Amino acid sequence: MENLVYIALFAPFVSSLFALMFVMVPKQTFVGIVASLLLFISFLASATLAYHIAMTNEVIHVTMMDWIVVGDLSIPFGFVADHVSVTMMVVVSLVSTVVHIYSIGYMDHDRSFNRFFSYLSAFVFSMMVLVMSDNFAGLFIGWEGVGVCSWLLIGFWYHKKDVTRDINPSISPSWAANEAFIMNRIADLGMLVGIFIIFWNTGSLQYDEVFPKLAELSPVVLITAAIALFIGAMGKSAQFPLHTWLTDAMEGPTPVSALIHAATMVTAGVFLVIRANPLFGMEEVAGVSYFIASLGTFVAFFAASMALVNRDLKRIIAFSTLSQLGYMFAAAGLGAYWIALFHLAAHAFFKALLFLGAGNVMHAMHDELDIFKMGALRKKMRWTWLYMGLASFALAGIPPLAGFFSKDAIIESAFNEGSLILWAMLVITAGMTAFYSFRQVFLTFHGDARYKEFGIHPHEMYTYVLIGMSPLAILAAIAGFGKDWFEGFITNLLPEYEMSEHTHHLASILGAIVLAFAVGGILLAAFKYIKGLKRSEKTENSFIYRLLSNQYYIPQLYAEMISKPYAELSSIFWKSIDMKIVDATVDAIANVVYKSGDGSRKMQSGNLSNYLAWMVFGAVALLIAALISSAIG
Amino acid sequence: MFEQIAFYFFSVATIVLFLITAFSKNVLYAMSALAAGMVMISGFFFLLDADFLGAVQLVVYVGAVMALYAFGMMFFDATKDVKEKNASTTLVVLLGGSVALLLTLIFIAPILGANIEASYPPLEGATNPQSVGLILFTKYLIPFEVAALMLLVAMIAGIILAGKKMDISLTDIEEDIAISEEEEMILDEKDGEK
Amino acid sequence: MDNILSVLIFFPAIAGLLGFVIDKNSIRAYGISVAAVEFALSLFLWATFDGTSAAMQFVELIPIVPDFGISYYVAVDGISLFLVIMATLMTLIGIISMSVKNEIKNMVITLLFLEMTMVGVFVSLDVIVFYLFWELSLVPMLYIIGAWGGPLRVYAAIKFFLYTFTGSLIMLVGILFLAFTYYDIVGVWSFALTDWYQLKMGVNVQLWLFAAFFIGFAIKVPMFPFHTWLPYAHGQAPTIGSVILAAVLLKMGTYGFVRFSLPLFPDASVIMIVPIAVIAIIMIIYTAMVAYAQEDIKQVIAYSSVSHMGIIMLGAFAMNTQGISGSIFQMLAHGIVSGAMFMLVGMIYDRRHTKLMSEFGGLALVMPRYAMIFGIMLMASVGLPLTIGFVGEFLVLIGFYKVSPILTILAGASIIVGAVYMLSLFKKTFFGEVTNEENKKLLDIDARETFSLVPLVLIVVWLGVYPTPILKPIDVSVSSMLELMEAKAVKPKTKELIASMRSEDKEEN
Amino acid sequence: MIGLNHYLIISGLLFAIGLMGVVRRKNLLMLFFSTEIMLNAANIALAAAGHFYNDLSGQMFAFFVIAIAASEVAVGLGLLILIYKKNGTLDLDDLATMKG
Amino acid sequence: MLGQISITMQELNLPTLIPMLIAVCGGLLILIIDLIKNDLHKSFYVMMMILILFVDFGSVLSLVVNDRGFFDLILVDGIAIVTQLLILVTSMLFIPLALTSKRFHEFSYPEFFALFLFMIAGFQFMVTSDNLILIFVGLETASLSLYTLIAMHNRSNSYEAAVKYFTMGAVAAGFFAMGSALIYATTGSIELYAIKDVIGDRLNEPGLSAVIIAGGVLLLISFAFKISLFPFHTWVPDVYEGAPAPLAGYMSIVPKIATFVVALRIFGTYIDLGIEPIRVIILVLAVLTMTLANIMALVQEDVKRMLAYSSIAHAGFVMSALALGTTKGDVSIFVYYTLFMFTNLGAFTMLWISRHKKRRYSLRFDHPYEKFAGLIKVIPMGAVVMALFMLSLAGVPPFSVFWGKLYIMSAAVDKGYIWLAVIMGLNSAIAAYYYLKLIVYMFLKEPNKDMNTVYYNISKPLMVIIGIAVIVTVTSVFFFQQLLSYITYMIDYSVL
Repeated sequence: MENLVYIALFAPFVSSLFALMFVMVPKQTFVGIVASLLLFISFLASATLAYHIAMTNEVIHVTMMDWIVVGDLSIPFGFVADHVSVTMMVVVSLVSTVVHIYSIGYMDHDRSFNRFFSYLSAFVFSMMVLVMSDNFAGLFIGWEGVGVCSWLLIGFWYHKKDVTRDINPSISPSWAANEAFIMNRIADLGMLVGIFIIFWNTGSLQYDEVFPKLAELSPVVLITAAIALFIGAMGKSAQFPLHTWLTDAMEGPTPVSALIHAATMVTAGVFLVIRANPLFGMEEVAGVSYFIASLGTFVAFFAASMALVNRDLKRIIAFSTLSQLGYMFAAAGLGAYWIALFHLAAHAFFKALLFLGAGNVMHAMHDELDIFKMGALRKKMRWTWLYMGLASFALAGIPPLAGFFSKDAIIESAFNEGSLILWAMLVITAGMTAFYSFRQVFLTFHGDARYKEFGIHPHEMYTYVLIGMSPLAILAAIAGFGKDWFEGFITNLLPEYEMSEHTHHLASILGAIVLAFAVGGILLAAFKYIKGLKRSEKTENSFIYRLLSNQYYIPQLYAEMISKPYAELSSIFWKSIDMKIVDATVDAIANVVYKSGDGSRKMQSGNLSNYLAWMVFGAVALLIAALISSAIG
Repeated sequence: MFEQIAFYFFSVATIVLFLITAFSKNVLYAMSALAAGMVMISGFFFLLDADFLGAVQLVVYVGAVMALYAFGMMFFDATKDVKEKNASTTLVVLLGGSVALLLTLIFIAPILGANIEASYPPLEGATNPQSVGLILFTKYLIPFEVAALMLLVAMIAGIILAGKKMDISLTDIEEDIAISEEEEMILDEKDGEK
Repeated sequence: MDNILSVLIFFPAIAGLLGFVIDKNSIRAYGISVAAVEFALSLFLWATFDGTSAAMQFVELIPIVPDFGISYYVAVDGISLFLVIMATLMTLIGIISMSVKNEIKNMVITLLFLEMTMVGVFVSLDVIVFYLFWELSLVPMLYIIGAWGGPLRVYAAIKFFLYTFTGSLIMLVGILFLAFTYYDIVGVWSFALTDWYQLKMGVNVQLWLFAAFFIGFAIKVPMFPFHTWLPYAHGQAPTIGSVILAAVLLKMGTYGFVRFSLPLFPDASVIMIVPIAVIAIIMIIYTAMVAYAQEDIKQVIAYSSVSHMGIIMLGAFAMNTQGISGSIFQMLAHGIVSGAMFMLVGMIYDRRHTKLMSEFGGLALVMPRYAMIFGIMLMASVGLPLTIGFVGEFLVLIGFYKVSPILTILAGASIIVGAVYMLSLFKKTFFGEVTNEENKKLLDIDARETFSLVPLVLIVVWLGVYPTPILKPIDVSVSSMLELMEAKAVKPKTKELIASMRSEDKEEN
Repeated sequence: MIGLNHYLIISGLLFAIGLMGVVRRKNLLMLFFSTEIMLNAANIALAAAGHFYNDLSGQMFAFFVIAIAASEVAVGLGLLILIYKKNGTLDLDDLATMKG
Repeated sequence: MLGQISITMQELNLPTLIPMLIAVCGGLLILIIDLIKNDLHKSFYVMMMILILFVDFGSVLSLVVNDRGFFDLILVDGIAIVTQLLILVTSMLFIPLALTSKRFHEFSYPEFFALFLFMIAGFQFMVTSDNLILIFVGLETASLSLYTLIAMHNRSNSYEAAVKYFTMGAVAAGFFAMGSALIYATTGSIELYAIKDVIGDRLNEPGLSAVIIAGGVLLLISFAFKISLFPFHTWVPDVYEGAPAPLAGYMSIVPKIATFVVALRIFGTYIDLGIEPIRVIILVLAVLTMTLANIMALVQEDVKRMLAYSSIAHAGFVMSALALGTTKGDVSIFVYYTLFMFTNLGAFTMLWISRHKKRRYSLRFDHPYEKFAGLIKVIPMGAVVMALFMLSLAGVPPFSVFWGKLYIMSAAVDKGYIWLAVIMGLNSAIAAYYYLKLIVYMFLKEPNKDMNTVYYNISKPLMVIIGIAVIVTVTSVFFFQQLLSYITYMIDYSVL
């Protein structure tokens, strides 16, 4: 079984290295195939492990070697396959495999095809490290690793030049990549601090050593640790106010968006909270957890609101991802860790599917992303329409698709915790989710074929790609039925979450309310858009619309309030302080010395008479000194 | 009483004469005043029972030194006033005056020690030149010889510096005039290197 | 080979002397051979080094001026060993990658002499001998910057020399005072560091001495606000000069702190933790911002050096094994990474004779291999886990967290601001379209350049993944140094503090 | 009664006059005169002190000072002549090619 | 009436006089040889001189430490021996510099060599006595010879130099005489050991401390002139510029060290007696000297002038050691000068080698910095050697001057004068700039291609001298111990 752990972990790594060997040569399709195969192997290993664990409840723990050993600090490369990590492993490896296969088709014409697979597999490896590590430092390795891969992949088309925000809200892939990396780094600092707190208070970073000791620690320590770790989670999972990078990350190739910015990496924050549930679940940190839930709810709503008016196919999905992450955090914050994890998995499937579908559309539309320029694609791209429709239904929470079960559970638990405001917001958000999902579907696939104006001839994706996507579709459709089994499986490790009697009674009513909102949203969308696009100047110029379509002006705010002042301050530091004060002081000292040399050489007039006068002057001075000193003492 | 009168006379005389030396525009006046001042100083020496020293002062200064100066003066036109852009009088008076003041202030102190035994008192009953002679050729024999050496140095210096050979400077003349064998060799070597 | 250290020190010097007779066309091969032998010798040193012992090893002690306590006293321990190896390695790589064409003979000979001084600094245990090599190292560097540098080279070279020279003269006064203090107490003159370690001094004396040593070391490091010579030196120096300067010479300063300031003046060091940390944080954040504002690639890296040196300083004053070991490891990491970075900048400069970012853009398209290696080094520079840059930074921060969480959080901003300037540099240089016609024809790195860079890449990854071989000896030596500090501290508070800097776990035991 | 102090003071005054001359004079020859005054001033002090201590050392010193003064004159005049031959003037203002 | 005076040779202790006698007789010998045969080449005289000095050296070595002779007028203590040895070695090393490939006026005179020997004798007298008269006479003998030697270079600059030096020297002599008179008037003695006792007794008499200090100050002025302390240093740059390089180099060592010995004897007494004002005055002068000389050296355009200022600064350095009044301080004076001598010898010899008859690079200067531009490309060895000397002067280890500097700073620190050591350090840093300036010119600038080689005046003897200077400068670390222990031993056996 230990070998399986290593296989699951290192197959993507091997894949990455393999692809790396061909990075300098033109496209080699077999690179993609080999990579996909290796990923599939990883999936098989993960699945076998999952099966094994499900069967035996045995946690597999391996320690490869020591990494950093200094003083009392000992960090090994240790990996653990337990219920939580194996769930993640399966999800990650599965989605990755699909995305790899998909990419063979999607990146078909890209000259950096091989490089893409190298990066993509490297990402999977990092993600595996992240989820499998048995300690916080190892988690951080993966954490940073996925960050870098995300940077590489967002900036994959680095050759695109910067444009203004009006033309492309993300400016350029390389800009978006840097933004993502730097924003993540801000959060990573929090994560690091969390690690430090844990180390200095428990003397270890191993999960199995840290968690038992938590009970001994003071509330202050626990709260700061929880806050610090959550800050880390906020960055990776793009929670407000560190959310802007996620939509900009859509500059990356669509498979990347599917894998990294929907299914896996962005859920790392949620994973962290789930992983550290012994900490977040403590009485002492209840406040933090409630804050997490509240923030999650807020982000769910906040992101959904921006998705309502967006015209960019991928950005809409990105906002929806953001929104769904909010749901997950809400669940995790409320203590419903397993529900959060369940939603995480379900979301991974349908959101990846949605993105891949969007990728198909892009591929068909020659990288056009404006849904206002699409329409009626259903006729050209039936399978894609089906997939995206399915995924959207799942997203909207329509039974019996996966999203229904998971989201409903979250909303239910919000009600269960008595947080009616959260509950209400989540319900409203569910409605909004349904609306924007179907707004997108209708505008893309129904109505009039607006793309014709632009001379685009859309075509369906390669068949093998469509087949490759099918596992996701299937899972998006049926995963919800595994909920009870999953609960049984996962609560071996995670705390159970029992709905109160009261909630249990109201469960069906609550579900109905949510469903009503969802269906309402779909109907509204259908009403407005199924016939075709009817643009209204008035609406589009309204304050709310502009506010939403400009993402509440937050990117601009960041640019104006942070980026620009930072650049200006840097410039001031350099030109005014470093050069004009610090360095100038040094030079001034040197100059004063030098100038005083110029000044004092005047006494060296060359005229003997002056020299003699100096001599006599010296004599006078010395005699005076002699007199004074003798007078003094 | 005589001593006092003599002291003050010599004092005033030397001060006046030396002031003339220091401030006169005419070389002749200055030198004459200097010579006269030297004579007056020998007066101090006689007053101080240093007969030998007084005599030496007269012989050396008024005789030798002044002769030398006069000799030197023959090079220059002594009849005309010397044109000097003298240093500003303020500076001169300030510096000189402060030295005078400071030294006077210092010299007011009771310098003469009461319990100091003379290391080399004059011999009982001997004249001053006798005592001086005795000590000069015993204790101060070495300085005396060194002084002789110094005078030799001065003589050589005078001869060389004033000599004709200094008129043409070998330092300034480029080579090629007279090259010794060794020098030639070195030059050849250098050429070889090129 | 008991006298391997002497061989290590003087082999390059003798080779340098012999180099005068070697033909100009063969001198490069000669330089590489000598540096390779030297590097092999240093590896041999490592191989025969007992990593489990904290004692000074390969000790050689020959009195030179017994009346004045000066002796030729060299030895290595875990703290210095790897700095020696890094010095020899970077010299080797530097010579291999060197692109200087004119007066190459002088350059190689100068480098060999420089290598002598670098090795000498790290292995000397006699303070005067240390000072000797310390000062002597300025001379070859002066020549390298001044003779092969950019337009302002003379200014930069002189600034570099005078600034560091001034600092070290103040330090010399401190050295002499410390020697006198030793003499006063013990009655014998000695400049042997191991003798000085035994000396207990009053807190005030310690503070003054600390200040004197501080000036010497701080200018070399260089610490804010003494850092302004560095951008000039780097900006003007030829690639090889920058590589050696950044990789090795700067480390002399931080090495000095660890080797001298900490164990000699434990109380003063403890008192100075906060001031030093504040300066270190200023270095980290302020210089990172200044780096962000730069227009010249090399200047960015130069300022980034200052920023990274801030991390090293912070670690050195963490007063626990994690921090100090991390600090030493970070010295190595920064040496490798910044050396590589400067080499990379040099390569592009060789091609385009400009280092302005505005001249570039889209280089990743024309020079993919170059971009890849640059990217790896960049990631190491910003402290990506599994690269060499992370281990040190992580240890430093975790170590210093024990001292002050708030300051650590501020210092931790380095991972943010570092990413900001590095990524912006990378974006401006490598991303985007190739706008400049001249860049379109640029050749990717050639075999020689690859050969000099790949070892560094391998080291970056190797030590990032498996730092234990190096961390272990460092850890052993640092622990024993901390014990020494605790033992000789005169203030009970200091003892307490040093003791408390160990993790809770150990205290319970 | 005339004491040692009187002599010393007169010696000091003469010394100061010598210094004034030294500072004031631009003509080299005249400047040499002033240096002679300084030496002579010292001689008075030496002779006087010797007298009051009844000690011959002072006189001896003065004797040697006279010898020194004489030698200086010889060398000084030699230099003077050289300068005059070269420059045709003895003014110090014209003797300032080296400066700075 | 006068009685018979009988003095035995035993009492006279003739051997104490022999070293000086050798020098004097050597000078006379040269004069006589010149009389007999007057067309002998300068190399003959140079070698004669070296031989004479060698014999002199041997006779000094055979002196018994702490011996007196000639009515206690001659004092052979440790410093006297050390200093004489130093003077002789320096002379032996400097005199071969006459053997240049080009002809210079002074070496055409056999009298040059005679005067040189007389000068050495003068200095020897000066350092081997504690009698103010002999000191004065010796000093003047040496000085008068030196003035002449400078003037004999025979060009207008050297006359100017000689006149400046001479005139100021004459004034300084006046100060010496006056100071001695004051001391004599206070103590009734002109022998330093007696003076010490009397001053010690009379120190507390009312009103007298001013006189005692003033006497010291007046003497200090004349020494300050000789040692070149601010503000009595003004002659130095001009004289060095006007004098030929060998003499300039010589002047920066021998007259100074001789004067230091006398100053040490006199002010050592003052400081021993606890007369703090003198110490403070010396310290202030020393600090001003090194600082001002250093900053003035910064702006020089001529290397020789720069070296002149540098030697002033070095003198200031050493003077501050004198003010410490500790054995270590005294030792450091001699250690410093010994080590400084070799480096300075090398530096001035390099200048001498590059001396042209006509100024080629500048209207005014013989050795402007431009002359050395790009020397590394023209004459690599020459540049390296010169750089070595510059680094040594700047106090870069392990070259010779560093050890001297180290020891002086250590002496200051030991005495508790940390601030002094710091000032010394800062001054060294300032000084480094102008030494570096030459290195910068030699190594970092492009050569003047159209100009002739700067190796104009080279000859084998000069190369030998350079070689010696280089070897000693570089290997000083190996004999520092011997030097230190020897000088310490000698100082311990000194009457101070």
